[in-house]
Amino acid sequence: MAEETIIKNSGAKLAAKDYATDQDVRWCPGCGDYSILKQVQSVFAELQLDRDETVFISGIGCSSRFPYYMNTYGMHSIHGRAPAFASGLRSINPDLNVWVITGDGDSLSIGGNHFIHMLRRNFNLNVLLFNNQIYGLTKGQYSPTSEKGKVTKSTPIGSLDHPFNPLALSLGADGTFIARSMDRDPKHMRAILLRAEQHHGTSLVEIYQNCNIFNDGAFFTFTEKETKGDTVLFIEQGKPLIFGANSDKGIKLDGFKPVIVDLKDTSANDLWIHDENDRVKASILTRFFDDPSTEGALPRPFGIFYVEKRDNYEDALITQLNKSIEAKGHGDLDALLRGNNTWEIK
Amino acid sequence: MAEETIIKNSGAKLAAKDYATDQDVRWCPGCGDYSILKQVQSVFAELQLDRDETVFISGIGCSSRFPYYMNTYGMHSIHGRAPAFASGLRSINPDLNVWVITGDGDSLSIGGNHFIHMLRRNFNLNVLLFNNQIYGLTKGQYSPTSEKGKVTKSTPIGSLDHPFNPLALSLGADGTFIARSMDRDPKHMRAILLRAEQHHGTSLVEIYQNCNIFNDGAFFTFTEKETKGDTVLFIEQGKPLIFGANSDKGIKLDGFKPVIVDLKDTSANDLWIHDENDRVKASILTRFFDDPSTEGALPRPFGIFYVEKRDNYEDALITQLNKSIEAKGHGDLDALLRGNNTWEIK
Amino acid sequence: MTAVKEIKDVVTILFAGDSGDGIQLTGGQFTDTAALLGNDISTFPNFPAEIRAPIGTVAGVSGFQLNFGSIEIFTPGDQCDVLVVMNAAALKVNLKNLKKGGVIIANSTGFDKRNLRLAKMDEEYTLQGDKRLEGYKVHEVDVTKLTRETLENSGLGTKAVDRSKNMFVLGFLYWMYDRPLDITIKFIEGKFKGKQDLIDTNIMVLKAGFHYGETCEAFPTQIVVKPAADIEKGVYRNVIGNEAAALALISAARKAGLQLFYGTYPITPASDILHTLSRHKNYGVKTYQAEDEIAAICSAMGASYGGALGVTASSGPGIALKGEAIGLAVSLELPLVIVNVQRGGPSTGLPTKTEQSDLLQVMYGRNGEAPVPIIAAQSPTDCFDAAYEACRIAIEHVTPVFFLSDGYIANGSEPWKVLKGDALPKITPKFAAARKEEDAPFLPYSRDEKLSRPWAIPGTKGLAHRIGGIEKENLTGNISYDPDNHELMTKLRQAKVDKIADYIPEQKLDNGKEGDKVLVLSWGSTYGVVKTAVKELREEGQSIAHAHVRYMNPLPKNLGTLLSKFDKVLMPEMNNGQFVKIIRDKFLIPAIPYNKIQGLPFFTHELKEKMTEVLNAK
Amino acid sequence: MTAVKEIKDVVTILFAGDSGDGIQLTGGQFTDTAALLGNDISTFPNFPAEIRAPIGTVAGVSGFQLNFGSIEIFTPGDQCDVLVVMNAAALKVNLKNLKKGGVIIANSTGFDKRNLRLAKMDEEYTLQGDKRLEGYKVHEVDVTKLTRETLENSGLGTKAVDRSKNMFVLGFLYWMYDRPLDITIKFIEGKFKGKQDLIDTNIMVLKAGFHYGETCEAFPTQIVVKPAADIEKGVYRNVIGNEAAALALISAARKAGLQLFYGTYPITPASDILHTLSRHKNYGVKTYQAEDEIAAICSAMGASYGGALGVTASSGPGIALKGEAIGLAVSLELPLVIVNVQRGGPSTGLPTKTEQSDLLQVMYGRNGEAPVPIIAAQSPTDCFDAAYEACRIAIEHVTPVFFLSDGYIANGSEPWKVLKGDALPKITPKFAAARKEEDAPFLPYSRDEKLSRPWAIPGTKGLAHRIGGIEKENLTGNISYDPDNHELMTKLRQAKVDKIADYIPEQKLDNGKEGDKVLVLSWGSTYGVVKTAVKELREEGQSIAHAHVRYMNPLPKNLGTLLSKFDKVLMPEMNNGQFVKIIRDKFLIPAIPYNKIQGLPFFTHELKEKMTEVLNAK
Ligand SMILES: Cc1ncc(C[n+]2csc(CCOP(=O)(O)OP(=O)(O)O)c2C)c(N)n1
Ligand SMILES: Cc1ncc(C[n+]2csc(CCOP(=O)(O)OP(=O)(O)O)c2C)c(N)n1
Ligand code: SF4
Ligand code: SF4
Ligand SMILES: [Mg+2]
Ligand SMILES: [Mg+2]
Repeated sequence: MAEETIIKNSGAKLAAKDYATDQDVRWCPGCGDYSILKQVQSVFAELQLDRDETVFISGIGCSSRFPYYMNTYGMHSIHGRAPAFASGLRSINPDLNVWVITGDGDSLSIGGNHFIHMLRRNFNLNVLLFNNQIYGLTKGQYSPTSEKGKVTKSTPIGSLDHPFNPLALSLGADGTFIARSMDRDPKHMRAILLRAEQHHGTSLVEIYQNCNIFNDGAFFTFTEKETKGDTVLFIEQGKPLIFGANSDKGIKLDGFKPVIVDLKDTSANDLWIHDENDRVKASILTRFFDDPSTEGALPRPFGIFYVEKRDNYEDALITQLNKSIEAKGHGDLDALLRGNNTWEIK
Repeated sequence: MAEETIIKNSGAKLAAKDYATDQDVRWCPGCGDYSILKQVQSVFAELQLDRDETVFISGIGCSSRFPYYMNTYGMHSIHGRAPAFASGLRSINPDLNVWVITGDGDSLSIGGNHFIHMLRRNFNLNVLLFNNQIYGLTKGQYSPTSEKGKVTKSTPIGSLDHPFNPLALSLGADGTFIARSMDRDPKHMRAILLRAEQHHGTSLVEIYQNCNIFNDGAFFTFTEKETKGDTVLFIEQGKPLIFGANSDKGIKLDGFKPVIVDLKDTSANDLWIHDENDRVKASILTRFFDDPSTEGALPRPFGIFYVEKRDNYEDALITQLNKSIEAKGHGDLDALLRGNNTWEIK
Repeated sequence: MTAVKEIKDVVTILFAGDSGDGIQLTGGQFTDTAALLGNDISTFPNFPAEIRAPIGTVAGVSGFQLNFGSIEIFTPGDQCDVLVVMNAAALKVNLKNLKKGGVIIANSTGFDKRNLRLAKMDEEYTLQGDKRLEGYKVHEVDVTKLTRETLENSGLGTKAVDRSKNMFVLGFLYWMYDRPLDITIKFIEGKFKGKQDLIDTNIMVLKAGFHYGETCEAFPTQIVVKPAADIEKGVYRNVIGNEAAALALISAARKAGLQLFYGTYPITPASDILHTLSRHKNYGVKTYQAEDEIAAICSAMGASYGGALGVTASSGPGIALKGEAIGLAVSLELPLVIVNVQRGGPSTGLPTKTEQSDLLQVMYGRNGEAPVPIIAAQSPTDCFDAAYEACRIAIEHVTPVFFLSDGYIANGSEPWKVLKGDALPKITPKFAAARKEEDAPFLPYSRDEKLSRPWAIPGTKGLAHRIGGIEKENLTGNISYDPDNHELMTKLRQAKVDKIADYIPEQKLDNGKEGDKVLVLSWGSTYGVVKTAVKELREEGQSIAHAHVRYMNPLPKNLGTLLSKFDKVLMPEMNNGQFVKIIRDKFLIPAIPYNKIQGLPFFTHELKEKMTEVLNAK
Repeated sequence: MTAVKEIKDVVTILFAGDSGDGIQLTGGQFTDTAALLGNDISTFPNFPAEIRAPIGTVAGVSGFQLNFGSIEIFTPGDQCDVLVVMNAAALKVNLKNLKKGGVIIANSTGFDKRNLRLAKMDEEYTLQGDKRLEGYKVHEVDVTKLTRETLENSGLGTKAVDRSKNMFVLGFLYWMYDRPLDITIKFIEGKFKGKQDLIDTNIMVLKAGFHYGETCEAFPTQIVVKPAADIEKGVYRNVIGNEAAALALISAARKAGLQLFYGTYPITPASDILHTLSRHKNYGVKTYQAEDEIAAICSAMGASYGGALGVTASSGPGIALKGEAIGLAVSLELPLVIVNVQRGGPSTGLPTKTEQSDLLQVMYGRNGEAPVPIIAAQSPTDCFDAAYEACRIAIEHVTPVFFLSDGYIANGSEPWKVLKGDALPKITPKFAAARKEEDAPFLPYSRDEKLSRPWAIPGTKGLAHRIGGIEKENLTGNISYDPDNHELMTKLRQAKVDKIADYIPEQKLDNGKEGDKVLVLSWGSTYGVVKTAVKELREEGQSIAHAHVRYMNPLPKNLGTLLSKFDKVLMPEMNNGQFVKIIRDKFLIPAIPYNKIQGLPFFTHELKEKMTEVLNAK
């Protein structure tokens, strides 16, 4: 696709900034959204994706302002419904490269139903879920990913709901590409975005994103140098699960139970080898979801948890339609209007 | 609770029929819904549940007519929203015994979002999901649980969507009680209903239900004597996974991969022992979801897949409220109206 | 025995029985035969809400009313001449629908103890003993027994045998009304293709019914209804309203050179449009059964955004759910057709019954100032024209449009003169052309003489742009919070809808003339019955006229002037008075509402009574 | 230097600056001080849509307008006397809001090159060089520099120092308007409790600003606005509209002896009600942040069904989503309060701006015939009374009720005479009593003199019954498809809502008298400004009267008669004409719409112009 695109763009190579619009970016200074925008623009430049063949569709939220900043086609729709718009669009034009941009409230609160149905139908979309564990745009209420006990504008003495585990939910909804990245690690994000763009099906990328106004530092244990080493587990296909500031710790499976081992005592060969095609392993990995401050907490995995090849809806739709035309012939309008039973009045 | 109820009912013991209303039951003759109704009434009689302390809430669908036939309080609400009504009701009166009745379309199509949020919040509800893999009330369109390729009124040349695996989805949504039963095995249903009623949290019971008008026989491989033996796996806590017409087959785990073994070759001790408190095992079990007609298909499990103890929302709500009253005193209306900053005009 | 033949202009038959009795099929066959013989016809099926309510109960009664004649017909008839009842419950429910002195044909077995009990009637009841039936012509026919006897040696089980008893009734009625059997025989052959035993037995029973008529002494007279003389010459077919709407959508997309994308969620009585469309994939139709109504409309908007004709459909409760998204469609200004097949409300209401009670919802049921054009169909065949027109306006004016139908015309059928695709009006989408870098910047919210904006579809070179639901700057479409811009855009969106009035026909009188004393102003599915009532009153010499509105928003430009030509305006509606609110507001005339809210269409006699009352009032 | 003191009746100040400049807080403090000194006040905060738009840009400008006086005040004022601007963008946006010849107080550092660039202004711009400012009194104060100098030795970082510059401005204005500092000092002590350094520095800066006023030669005159004489004696507090609504909900539940359950989903500008309620759990308030608006209303209905006061709230788009469920509420006939804090539409529209454009949505935005009573608040304090009244009607008439507010009054504030709980009207829920087996069967759809049905809550002995959204049989509530029953129930539901007219006050004139030439008929948040305009015109001798409607459905019984007493009826609305449609329909009078659709309230002068035009027209 990249090559063809360059030709379409009449040979002129596009830089990241060519994917930016002339609109002022209106996120709060310091918001994690900026870095995600930048990475997406870079990846677009890297792949030389065609601006006129690309559509960004979002719901409502700070994150959902994203399409205004991409010099492509874009639709800022209504709260939670971006997947539904994308499904119709892909169904009638599968040549378009469609990206869905959504927040944790947008996708998992009001939009939860469309989210899970999109995953099971496996439309070919790249979905970036900006998870900041808060409602940013409405000025700081807790979200379905906020930890229990969260103090926010709407929960001044602490929230009561058990939060979703977005990746476990996605796996339960039969998602075919499930990944996690973070705003503060551009390199990692780049790698994940490239893979997401390759996947033919719904590529779900959860991105931990700092809302420095209403939920500052929610992910700092995972994103800041001081703590990251011991709390983050980068998972890579075919590689053993190793982490730690000095890459000195690993994960082994004791039956179904993942345990942290010291690499001084255990050889890397005995560690859990990441296999992104193994759904059971992926489901255990998604459950590495401990509060990092608890004693013996498992590290939080980042990377691609699970990939599966499965027909996507729009391809099946088009195949069925073509088969139907093959079988019955391209519908004749007059025949349709005439129907099967006529009579004549003379 | 049972004992107290009997007293409330002034000592008169209620029979199953005392839980029936005077309204004509209007399902199609032969519909699987009848047997579920009967079992629920029997279980109510068995536990002597108080009619006036019980509320059945349903959405819309054939199955959702259920409340009209239970001589308790009941609300036949709108399509897909029963969990939301139930959440409000439980929040303001946690003494009520609330049952949610829903269909596969009601709960997993239009109601999917409320369904997953109910599970994560873990309201104390008994949820009976009548899965007939079809929209009955609207006369036979495919549903989110219909197998791919299903020929229905709305898909005359076959459906295209990959169906949900309802129990995998429920587990992904952090459900705390996940079970499956079937309309044609009253004994099994009774056992599951009793456990569901005991569980303090959202008890999700998927019931395979035959719609003999629009999807007749969808589950016959699992429900009819001729085939049941080899296709159904009844799972029981602490027991090995054994099945087969002559109980001659078992399930073993090869790594994470469940395999069918012949009990002639393998001892029951080496089989997978069912542990309903193990989420990883439960998640593998929910994935026993093969088309039973495929070669080497795993049997379909029935029983309680997973149980977890977790706070439910309404208890936490009430605790928080009480704590707040303890801390600040029972709110004084005059103080509220006065606020913190006043001045006097003389 | 050769029967005497009596000639009649018009006959109304009501078939009624248990939902399992094949009533709809029997009615449908009689309809087809009548149509093929050149009668004018109109039908009204009336189902129970349950899929299969318990057999034999009042709740389970299904009805099919057919009006056919040698004169022009606009309604399924008020009360029927002949009431066919397959069981006691059917009589209990429908006796009130039979004309005084009419004929009852009753299936004896349907009045046995079991059936009487199920119908909650006295077990000792007999037709002969029923005082209320005095003055009616009651014919008991033991259909069940006769059918069984006919198929005694067929080898079929009793269940299968009993299932064909409707063919006996049909054959009998064919005899009564002097109709040939061949059309139904052809139908049977098609339906049971490959199952020769069923073909044979059904035909046997059909013929047995016919012969029973010939032989039985009870009916010395056959009734003849000649082909309708006034019907335009040509080739005809029968069409059900929902089917007609589906055909219109396919045709409009075809004529506009667009893909048709139909995003919907099943709901009675709209689902049959989905069912029809899904059988026409080879016409390039993409149907999408979404997870709910919101996803349905949003998927259709996604398709429209991509350059297809996006259509979504539902009935009242589902339309309510779409309100927020319709607001977005207004703001985005994209073509979109929203079909509302109305049913009885509020809430779940009366799902299988008809009502016109969503007019105000479709007019106003969204936040903010969000005007949407509305077109209402007036009959089953008009579902084609009105839906086609809705598509035309949506595409050419680049706007969401409501197409309003209701359960009555959606399920009813009429003969329809076969159209050629060439005869359909052209539809021209207004796609924005690709641009080169040196071209002036693209302005997605610039407007043409219709005040509509260009349809700029993704994939077009040089048109990359962003749209959304926040207020947009005029021309550029960028987000704008500017106060004056908001006022301007609000007025532009309204003006664009108002402007459609320049592109639609003026309001005409359907009957009568300016200066008549009373104008009856109707809309939607009441057309046929209002037309009939006015026609009859005019024939009686009354000064009454009739105008029927199909363009509900914007209203035809001349409507106000037209209304001012009459002393009184009477507005019958199957709701508690909705269009009348709009008319009174717009034109400040004391239009008189007349309402029926029974989930049922008006009867001609009800209307005539009301009209007479208004005519006679000072 | 002792300044001369000048006495004024009323002063309007507009504070404007970057969202990060603490504008709302500054305005709020000045308001509190003015209130405590006994001025009458009215405020209007005006936020940008972004959380933190890029600093210094036009998009990031936040404003707070305050009108205070020794006379009665009903609006935040049209244009201001004093415009305080913290940066160039703030001046750019707000110059048009300053009276000709008014005072500008500008922060010099806010006009440096960086800020000019951010405001997209010429980098060479100077206030002195700006021709447009001729005739204004411009005072540059280098607030940033002065603040930094004040805190030179405080040890605080620059960021923290700069954050307190709003205190300098506040101190300066306190001097200008001869106000004491103690109220704000108390506030600072509370806000920074435990952080003594911040308390000290903020107070230092506040005082520095005050002293700067004293010392600086530029302002020889202090302006004195005396306490308002006409204000009723008593204890007052300040209250914001949304806060008042929240207090009303708690109070109504308390007075009715019910739990309050508030099920909602956040949306601007309704969320603050949730925020306020969630701080009052010790009043037995249960707040529930649902997954979406549909779950929110359904959870509230579940709570109502269980015997609590169920309330749900949203703004336009969310209300649209609730339409289907509201239909069920109508059908179930349960108490429910639906709060709609309106904002600019359609679709996402102008989320932080105000509009009255949901009236028709709340009136008609549901399928079927589904009437719902509607009550609209007229001012921030009236949000209390109107919301309380909505609760009363919901509970006593056992019905869903809409409470309409809008962004303007929801965020605006007013002094409010402190109420005692005892003074609030009683609210009596109509719970059905428990029954014994030998009692007559319970009839959930029987009705009392209000035509309302009993509230039969689960857990009550002997009342087990089933309700739902399908049409119900009169009295029993069982499912019924009977045509006549449906008509009866539809009419009963309507009659029940209409009946409320017997339990609400008759419509009164707010000003003027019957027989005046023009009646201005307003509703909702336009109250204050219409009142002011009419008052001024009457003072000028014009024959103009004013009536303000709060009961939008049903309308007061005497409204039609009242309207007929005037030659002309003028209806100003912040929409494209909605209430005017209802009035024209009901009373067939040529009411004249006057509309502003700018996301902003009317100005007095705009209204006076229009009123004068109508007065002068033939
Ligand atoms: C129908 C509807 N309901 C509510 C809102 C208000 N709203 C806007 S964004 C939002 C949530 C934002 O949270 P999230 O999706 O996490 O995005 P973020 O701002 O954190 O990026 C809400 C509740 C709306 N715009 N529309
Ligand atoms: C808002 C809304 N949309 C659609 C419908 C139509 N409808 C009623 S039931 C139903 C689906 C029924 O399927 P399911 O939940 O599986 O129940 P079943 O009838 O199979 O028991 C649908 C689509 C409705 N009543 N309301
Ligand atoms: S509120 Fe939070 S998420 Fe929104 S723009 Fe600001 S920092 Fe980013
Ligand atoms: S349609 Fe199917 S699910 Fe519905 S009542 Fe009939 S058999 Fe049961
Ligand atoms: Mg968020
Ligand atoms: Mg179903």
